[in-house]
Amino acid sequence: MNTTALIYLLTAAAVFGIGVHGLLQARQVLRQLLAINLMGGAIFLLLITLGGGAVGPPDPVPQAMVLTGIVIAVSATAFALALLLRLQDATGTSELDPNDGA
Amino acid sequence: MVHEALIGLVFLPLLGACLAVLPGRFGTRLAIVVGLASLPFLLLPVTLSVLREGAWFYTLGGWSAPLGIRLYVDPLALLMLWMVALIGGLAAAHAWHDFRPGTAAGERFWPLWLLLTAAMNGLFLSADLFNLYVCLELVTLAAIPLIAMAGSATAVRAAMRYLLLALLASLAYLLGVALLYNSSGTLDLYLLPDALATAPAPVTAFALALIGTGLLLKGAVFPLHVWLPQAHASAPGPVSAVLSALVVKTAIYLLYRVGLWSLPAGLLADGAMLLFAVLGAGALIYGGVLALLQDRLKLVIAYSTVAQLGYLLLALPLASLAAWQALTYQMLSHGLAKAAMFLAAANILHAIGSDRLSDLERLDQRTPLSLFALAVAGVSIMGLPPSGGFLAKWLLLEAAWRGGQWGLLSVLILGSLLAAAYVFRVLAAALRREDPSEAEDAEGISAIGRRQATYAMLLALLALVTGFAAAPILELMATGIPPTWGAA
Amino acid sequence: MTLQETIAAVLLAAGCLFYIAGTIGLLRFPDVYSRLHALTKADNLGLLLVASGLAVQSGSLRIGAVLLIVWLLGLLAATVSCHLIARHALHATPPERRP
Amino acid sequence: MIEIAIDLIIAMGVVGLALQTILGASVFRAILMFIVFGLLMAMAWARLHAPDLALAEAAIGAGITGALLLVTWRRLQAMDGRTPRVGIAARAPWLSIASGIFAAALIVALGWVSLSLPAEPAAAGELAWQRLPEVGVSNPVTGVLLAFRAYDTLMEMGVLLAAWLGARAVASELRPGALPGPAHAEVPLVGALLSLVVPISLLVAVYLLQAGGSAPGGAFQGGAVLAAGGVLLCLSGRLEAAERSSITERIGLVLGLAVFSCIGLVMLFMGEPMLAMPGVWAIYLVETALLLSIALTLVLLFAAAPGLRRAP
Repeated sequence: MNTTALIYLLTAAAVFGIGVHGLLQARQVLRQLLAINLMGGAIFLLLITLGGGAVGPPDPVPQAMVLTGIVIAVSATAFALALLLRLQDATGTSELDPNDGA
Repeated sequence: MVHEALIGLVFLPLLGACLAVLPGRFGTRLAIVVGLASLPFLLLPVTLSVLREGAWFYTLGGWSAPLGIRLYVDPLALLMLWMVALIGGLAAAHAWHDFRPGTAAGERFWPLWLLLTAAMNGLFLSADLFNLYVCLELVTLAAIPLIAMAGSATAVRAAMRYLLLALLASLAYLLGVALLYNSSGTLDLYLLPDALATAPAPVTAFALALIGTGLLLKGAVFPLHVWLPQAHASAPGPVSAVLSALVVKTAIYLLYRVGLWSLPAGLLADGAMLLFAVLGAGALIYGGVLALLQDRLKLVIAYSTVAQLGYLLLALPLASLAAWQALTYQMLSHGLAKAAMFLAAANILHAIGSDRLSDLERLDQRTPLSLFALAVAGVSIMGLPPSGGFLAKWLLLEAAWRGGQWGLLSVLILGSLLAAAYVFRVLAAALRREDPSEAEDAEGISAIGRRQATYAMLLALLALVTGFAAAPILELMATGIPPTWGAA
Repeated sequence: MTLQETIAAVLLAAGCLFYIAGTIGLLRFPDVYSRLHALTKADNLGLLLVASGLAVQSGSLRIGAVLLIVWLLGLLAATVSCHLIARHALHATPPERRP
Repeated sequence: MIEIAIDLIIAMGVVGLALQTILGASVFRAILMFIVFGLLMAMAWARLHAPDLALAEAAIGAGITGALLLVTWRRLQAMDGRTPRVGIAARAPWLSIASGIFAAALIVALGWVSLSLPAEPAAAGELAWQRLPEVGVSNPVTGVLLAFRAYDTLMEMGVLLAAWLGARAVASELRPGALPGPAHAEVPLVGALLSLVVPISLLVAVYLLQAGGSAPGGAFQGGAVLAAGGVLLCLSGRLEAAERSSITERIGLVLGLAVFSCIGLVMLFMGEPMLAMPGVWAIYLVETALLLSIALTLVLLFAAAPGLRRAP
């Protein structure tokens, strides 16, 4: 395995784990959304590195998948932020109480 | 002609959504006709072709797999598509009155509804793992605003929780797909088994575990169901109906596709099926007990969904023809019955202003039609003859009996008893008479109330009729048995 | 190493030096205004040096022109954002505490 | 050697910024860290020979997402009247520890699994290179997006449309006056900047679109750059929220999806497979429609409004 690929694969794994941790323990929805976006970024990095980006022009199929993924991520984030504003407006807080509704 | 019909199943609702975004009442009405009313007519030729020639692929853009994306239509996909067309259609008819085209609410509602329909149809047809990810996201992003449109603080909170968990689930799925793509070199579901035969086993196992976890979370399978009850209970009536009858099933459907079509048979598959069965048993009992403890009608129905989804996983280790027929029939009959119950509950909520069980007394006088729909659908949920639910559960029992699975048999019986308990509890509450005076029919007064009650009634009757007219459906399903089970 | 490469290397190194100076200023200076002062002045010059270093290295007039545009746009953005940050900082402090 | 050093610096930066994003003392700080994370990711894409992604990440991942996050944070603050709670409010100490252990285990498993895979193009990717000449563009990413996997791109436009529809549906339920209006004082320099930057963003968008066939670029990157120009116009108060979307805006929102589907359907009824592209001109036509829809949708999402109008 090429060193560049090794570096970025480990980076992707680390960022994914950091995102999972952030998502599980954050209370504010904005922070949870940041964590979800971090996880998405990590998956994209993994896809491109595994696609051979470290040695030459990477596999174009994962590149297209990542481009699609980036647009989906921004769409989901934008809708989540609109819903968050509504949450703040309806409940007076931008957090989700872990104990209600479950 | 049949290719055009297949494409239309996805693209007519999609174009309908575009049309509904444009201003004016006329555009929305046309969009509903083009995007929703057309679906049964498109499905007819497709169904006939599958009956005649069996399952087939359609290659989009002429770029054959593994480079391009294929659509695949087989009996299981057909069943789901018919459910979208019928249940979605009747729920849309119900929604027509609450979200009239031309009103501000209608203008917001219909484009999302049409996109949701297109996304579900796309998902049931797609044969490509990444395309399925895009479809899953479209389903999520179209469904969640519809929940939040109920407007209450509870609904907004439930929508937010659902959204965060659904995004997490999609990411788990996507990570699994990323690993699978690299280890197998293809994204096509049906090329995967061969491609995976040479792939390193730990990678395959890890990737499939990620995909499975994501789908179990999206499918609200116990113990990952926490988001479902509030989300389904607080949404507007027709939205609750499609969420419970169709949207959660998208994840279960994908679980079948990945687990039964793409997974190479072997130790991994056996272990996964056993795990699914355990989770299904947990769902059946936990959901049943919690449904029994709720004091709001819509929450009872929502927890009943958690329980009934358990059946869809419970029989997976049996891997027999009877089990397959039972699973698919449960998919159909639960969809019909649950949609009927949610529509009836919405009518009751609308007519008497509350869905607390303590407020439900004398419903036989106040909302007779909706109560009748609720009761008939309840018969199917409990699994009493002569309903579709009975047939599904009977087939399951028979399969478990033949397979000598006594544990499974007892769980099935316990699940049915719990279902009977919570349905009877609702009916008992609805038939109470604390005040001897006559109450007036709150539902029959308005034409809209009558019509909305009819849609619930129609769905409930369909759930009942599927108990009689089962033979052709079961035969069709038998031809679509997953390849890993066909050998068994 | 040819003359062209040497000039490019010197320019790039000098540019990096300016960037480092600007960053140290950002980290070490006490208030918003002096930080902005360090950042914009040093970084704009740093960007110019790096851009000209790259232009010399490429030896192509077209790339040089593109790099010039990059520098001009960077300059424009830095000017306006610096102005806005300073303005915001000024409005955020009460009049008696303004420098 | 020096390349490895650069990779290491980028990787450490990416991981450090990700940590800062989830641990940042305030939400505002966390958002800033995330934006810088996006910029550094763009550098990682450049190092990984994926310039298309570097452009998209900088413009969409860091730029538009960052702007959306910041403006929402500001709106939340204004609605709330107090700053969001400072510090990471853990739910329970044991949960935090458990999630840390879980995340660490996940990192190890994911790292181990991904290292056992070959880091080279897969079978589908090889095919994409081989059959690229049949499409008529030379940028393979554009080929995959607009030909081989055009269906994904089309569905993705549905996702973007759903996001806007969803945002509109929930935003219209807000109490009247809940969203604070913009508070900009007229700054002379900003006008000068806008008169330069907005035309440039249009120019760059058109350039990226036409370059996308043979070089890095395309509808998504171009759309995001154009959207950035629109965001600036909103921020400076040149454009303000309207209560309803105009017919032009509605057409613009669905243009990408509609043109793409219609070309596909026309081909279907001419006896070709669905979504077969009749030529390179069709790819550019579709891309132009996509670019306009993407830019408009992103600007409207930023403004959190059904429509926009010119400020008086």
